[in-house]
Amino acid sequence: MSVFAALNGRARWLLALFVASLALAPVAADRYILSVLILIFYFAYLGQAWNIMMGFAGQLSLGHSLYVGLGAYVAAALWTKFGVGPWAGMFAGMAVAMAFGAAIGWLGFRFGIAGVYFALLTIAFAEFTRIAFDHMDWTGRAGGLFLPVRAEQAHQWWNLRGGPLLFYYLALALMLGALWLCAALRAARIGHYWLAVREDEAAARALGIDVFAVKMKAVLISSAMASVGGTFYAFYYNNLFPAQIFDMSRSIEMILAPIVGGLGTLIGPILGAFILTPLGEGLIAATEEAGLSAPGTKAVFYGLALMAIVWVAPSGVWPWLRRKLGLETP
Amino acid sequence: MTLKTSVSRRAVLAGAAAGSAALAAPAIVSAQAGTLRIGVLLPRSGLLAQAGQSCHRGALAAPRVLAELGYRVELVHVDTESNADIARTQAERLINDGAHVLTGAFDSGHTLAVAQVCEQRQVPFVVNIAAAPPITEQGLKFLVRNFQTGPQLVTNGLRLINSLIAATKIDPKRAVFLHANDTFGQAQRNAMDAIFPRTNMPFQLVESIAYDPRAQDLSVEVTRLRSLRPDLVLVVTRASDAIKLVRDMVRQRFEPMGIVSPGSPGMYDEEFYQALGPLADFHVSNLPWVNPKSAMTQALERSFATTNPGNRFAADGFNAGFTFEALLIAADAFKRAGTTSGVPLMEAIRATNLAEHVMIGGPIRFDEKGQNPNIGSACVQNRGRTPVVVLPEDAATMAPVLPMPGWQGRA
Amino acid sequence: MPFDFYVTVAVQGVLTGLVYGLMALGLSVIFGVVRVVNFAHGEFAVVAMYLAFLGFAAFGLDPILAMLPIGLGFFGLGYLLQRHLINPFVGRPEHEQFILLVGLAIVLVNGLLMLFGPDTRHANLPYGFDSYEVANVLIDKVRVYAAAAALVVAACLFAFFRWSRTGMAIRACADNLLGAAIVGLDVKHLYALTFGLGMACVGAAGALMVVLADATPMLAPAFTLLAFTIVIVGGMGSMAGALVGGILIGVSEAFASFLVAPSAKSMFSFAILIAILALRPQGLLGRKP
Amino acid sequence: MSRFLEVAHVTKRFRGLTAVDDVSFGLEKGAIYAIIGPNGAGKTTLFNLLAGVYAPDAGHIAFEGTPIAGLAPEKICQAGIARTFQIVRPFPGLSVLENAKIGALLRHRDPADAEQAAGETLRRLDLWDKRRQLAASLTLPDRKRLEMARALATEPKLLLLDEVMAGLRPTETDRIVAILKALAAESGLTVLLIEHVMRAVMALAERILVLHHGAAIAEGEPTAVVRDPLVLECYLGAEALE
Repeated sequence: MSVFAALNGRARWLLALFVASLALAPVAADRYILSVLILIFYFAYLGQAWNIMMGFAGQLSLGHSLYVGLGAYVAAALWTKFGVGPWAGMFAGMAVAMAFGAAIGWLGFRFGIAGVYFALLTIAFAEFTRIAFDHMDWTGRAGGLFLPVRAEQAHQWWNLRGGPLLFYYLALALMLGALWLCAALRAARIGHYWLAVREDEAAARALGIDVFAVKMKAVLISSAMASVGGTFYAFYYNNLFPAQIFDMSRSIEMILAPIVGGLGTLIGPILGAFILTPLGEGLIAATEEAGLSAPGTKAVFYGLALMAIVWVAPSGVWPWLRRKLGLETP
Repeated sequence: MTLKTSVSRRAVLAGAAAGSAALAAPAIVSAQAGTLRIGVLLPRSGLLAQAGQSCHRGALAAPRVLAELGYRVELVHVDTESNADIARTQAERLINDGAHVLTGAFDSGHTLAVAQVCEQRQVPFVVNIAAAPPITEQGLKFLVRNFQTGPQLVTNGLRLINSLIAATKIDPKRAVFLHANDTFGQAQRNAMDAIFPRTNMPFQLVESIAYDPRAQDLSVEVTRLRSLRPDLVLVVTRASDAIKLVRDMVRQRFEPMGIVSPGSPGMYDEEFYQALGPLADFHVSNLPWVNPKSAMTQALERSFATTNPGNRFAADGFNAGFTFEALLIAADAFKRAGTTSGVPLMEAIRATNLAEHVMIGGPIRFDEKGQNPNIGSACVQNRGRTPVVVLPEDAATMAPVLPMPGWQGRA
Repeated sequence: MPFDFYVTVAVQGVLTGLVYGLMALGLSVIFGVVRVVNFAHGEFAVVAMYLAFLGFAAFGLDPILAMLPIGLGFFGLGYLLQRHLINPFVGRPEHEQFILLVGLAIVLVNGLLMLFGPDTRHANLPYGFDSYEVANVLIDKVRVYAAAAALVVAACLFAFFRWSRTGMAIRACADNLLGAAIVGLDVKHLYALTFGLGMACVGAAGALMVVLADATPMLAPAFTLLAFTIVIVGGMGSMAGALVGGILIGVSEAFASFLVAPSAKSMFSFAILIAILALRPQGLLGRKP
Repeated sequence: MSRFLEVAHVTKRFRGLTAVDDVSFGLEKGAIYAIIGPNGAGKTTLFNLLAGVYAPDAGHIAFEGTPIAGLAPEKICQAGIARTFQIVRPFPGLSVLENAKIGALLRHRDPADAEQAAGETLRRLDLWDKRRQLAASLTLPDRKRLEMARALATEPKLLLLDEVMAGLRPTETDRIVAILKALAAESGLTVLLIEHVMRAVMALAERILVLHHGAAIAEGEPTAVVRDPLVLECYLGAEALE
């Protein structure tokens, strides 16, 4: 685990405790908590993928649902149409997502589109693709693509057919794998170059950094990671609809966690997911208990909480917490 | 809510780390003896809120009617926020909190998300509304659907168009099929493409047009429709699109013989009547409907009036009726099974045979796939800003009128 | 296909596009000066729609007239919002503004849902179903009124920025913030004024939208996206650009749905957006950044 | 005749204004060379032409015998020419060490090696003690030194310095002069600087080029150039000779 060499002793202990308790959680936690944890891991994973582009390389993507949707649809279609297993499907989905990422990156970075303009470019691609899938006969058009659930496949874990424990550990592995990958990338040459580009492109170029190539690497890695999340989603839910999976609201949902947790940090996406998903679930229970049954009440509180968080800790909760816990490297 | 479950929620709030999760051991709380606890999952906020709240009003009216019939149920209402993730986690939570049966979930995607949870936890799931055929094609053992599939809706809808033509003696030559390009609309389109050529209808289907359900404006769509000069316009809309369509037809002075929905929401919803006033009249929806002549429907209508004083039962009939029936099926099975335990309760649900119920059609029964094949469809025409059953004759309270009167002298 | 159908479609596209353009104008003004991207833009438009609906339901006030009080009220709201909520986020990274405004958007949409329910609300105007007939071409009365009103509002705003002292001061801020501060302009006040003006545009556009569309909370995200598309196509910060962008999007969607497939019409808008970003990222009438 | 850096008849125009007008000069390896001139004389434009920010409208630039005119900035840096910016642009959100490390990664692909090399550069520029600070928190003199450190970390053969002494106190200027002299002596680094601070120019430069309205009006050894009547008239004025 050389990539975590930078952590001080206390941080290493906390990380080990965190991983161990999550690994053992299914022993104690009930099914509801497991299902919430699966969602947390999923959003932490996607947040990590998005964080590479925005947190590291400084490229604001508001269309990441595109890559998730492509990873989901490609793997699901290969499985339902040709019986190709999800592991192979995952790589196919990755390839397609990376091709789209490359197209967006090439257009955006070649023509120097940045900031909000780049964000709009990513939205335009995601929406364009959503409507295209709404019209694609091969994947059931807007009517949706349904993955067959057969009893005889119920325990084919290698085909991602199985119960909640399978998906729990899969999601946990995704989240921890993404953490490891991002830590490794961050420590590598490319990680430093991403930060340089994020901070100041002209200065980065003056230091011999090929900004275009560096940004392309970010979008390629990020889109590939997001597409893997999509494959997971497809086999977890077993049905896909363009209007849901490619929707802009999904893109927004997945970037809240890394921003709230701490943009550009390794722990931020995880912490953000551990704050926001339980916040949503907790607010459902809390408004119910308080007798506030009017639909929308929960969401109003959720929105207010988002505003409060960014008001109090604009650069994210993790940088603040890290200081409080004394995990700052001296 | 019991103490135990509130602990489990706080545990989630606290971050759901394993240590605290230990406190939240499965909290299956037995309900009061002799009461069936049913979790009702509906999209009451988000994109599907209009339909979800309409269904919810039916669920609110249900307990009194069920109590009168001697059933003892306790309902737990949960909003899925039109989000499959929330539908799934909340299904888990409801079961943790002691729900014996789940109903819902209006949307096909949400329904399948909940169905997986129910299948794994062996808790019966009675679908109120969801039309995607795969729901009952997956071999799910803990799911039944008391709703028509897309192909059934279209088959019945087209058959009723034939009856409608015979009853009103109109002679349409050309028809255009216009549908929202969303999950439901696409399912209807698939069914239409497959079924229409085999039905030998007396008119020609000139074109099928899909429109964008997110579009703010449908005036050009109506212009295109007008250019095709259809006698009949067959529409599959969502609640608010139907208003835009009719409004633009009026503005563009386009008057077909009739506007008929072969099974979709839109033209019987309260907002349609509110927005269009007299122009809302004479449109026809062919779809499952509450049987106005059934005693149970009348009881439900009375209860609905007290629980939802601000709403008309007539406009909510479809959504409220099916939501009520899902609860009825669960309550009845519980009465017969005498237990809240999932496996025997599910057996009882599959053995359902209810002759008395609220929707038009034969007795509620389920085939081996868990699908009720006996749901009838009615021809419902808007008259005096109220949906009125005009066909089949045994359920009709008025006779159908087509071609519809011109827009002009209405307002 | 008879020729008059094409004319009808084109006119519908232009008229609808003008109202969209007015909505986008608000976004453009705010971004052009304050450099804050208002991600809650569509939500504010929908709030204005509900206000116009209430005005009509309670007092029979025509939404086209209600545009004035609502625009004024939104100006005040915008001023206060900028001063007290958004100002601390000016100059901060975009993602922080984004979270703040996304949170606000969630609160607004769901607040409307709680207050008004999910059913669509309409102002049933006495002339709501009328249309003009000119040489076989049918044009809705409401669309003509709304488009004309949108043009008037845009013209007023244009005149304000062109000729009033305050308007010129705001433009000075946009061109050179440091310079403006040095010559003693109260930048905070001017920013708040600008935000208020942008919001007034949204308020007016929302009120006009009521005569064209039905109010429901769920419209908001689509409005936000539409406004963004138009602003980028027309040119961020360019007032004429917003109107031109609106018309371009309106007309292209109209012809796409008439000639190609109605369900795919917004694909053409996004295709235009992508093409503009690649070929002319500053937008049709925008200045090079 | 292939010199280390050869600039021949370079011209650059902006919208009719000729910022650099037919300028030629050459550099020998290991030399310290200065470009001076009043504000608006085209010094920074000439610099940006060398650094690849602009391509010249006419003329040639060759570095070690290879033409480099019109190459992208990163290619020029990779070829061995590093630069600083007149208005310093360190990476504000990163630490001093990370700033230098990013420069060092150009020649040391392994991050550990790069960190070591960056550390050495920082020591050389008296920034080692501040290596953990965020660049944004540095004082202006420190930021100017960081700018140099980052450029030096790319291990250039030619270093372009754009007014690094401006705004510094005389003692700080002297310190930088000493560092540059040591570097040139030890590693054979070639330096081209734009500078207003004549004290530094006179102490460092072996040759001086004087620009005025984009054109070269004098070139030669410092002592000769500052006595050139044209230079005196155009730029230096009386006070520079004190």
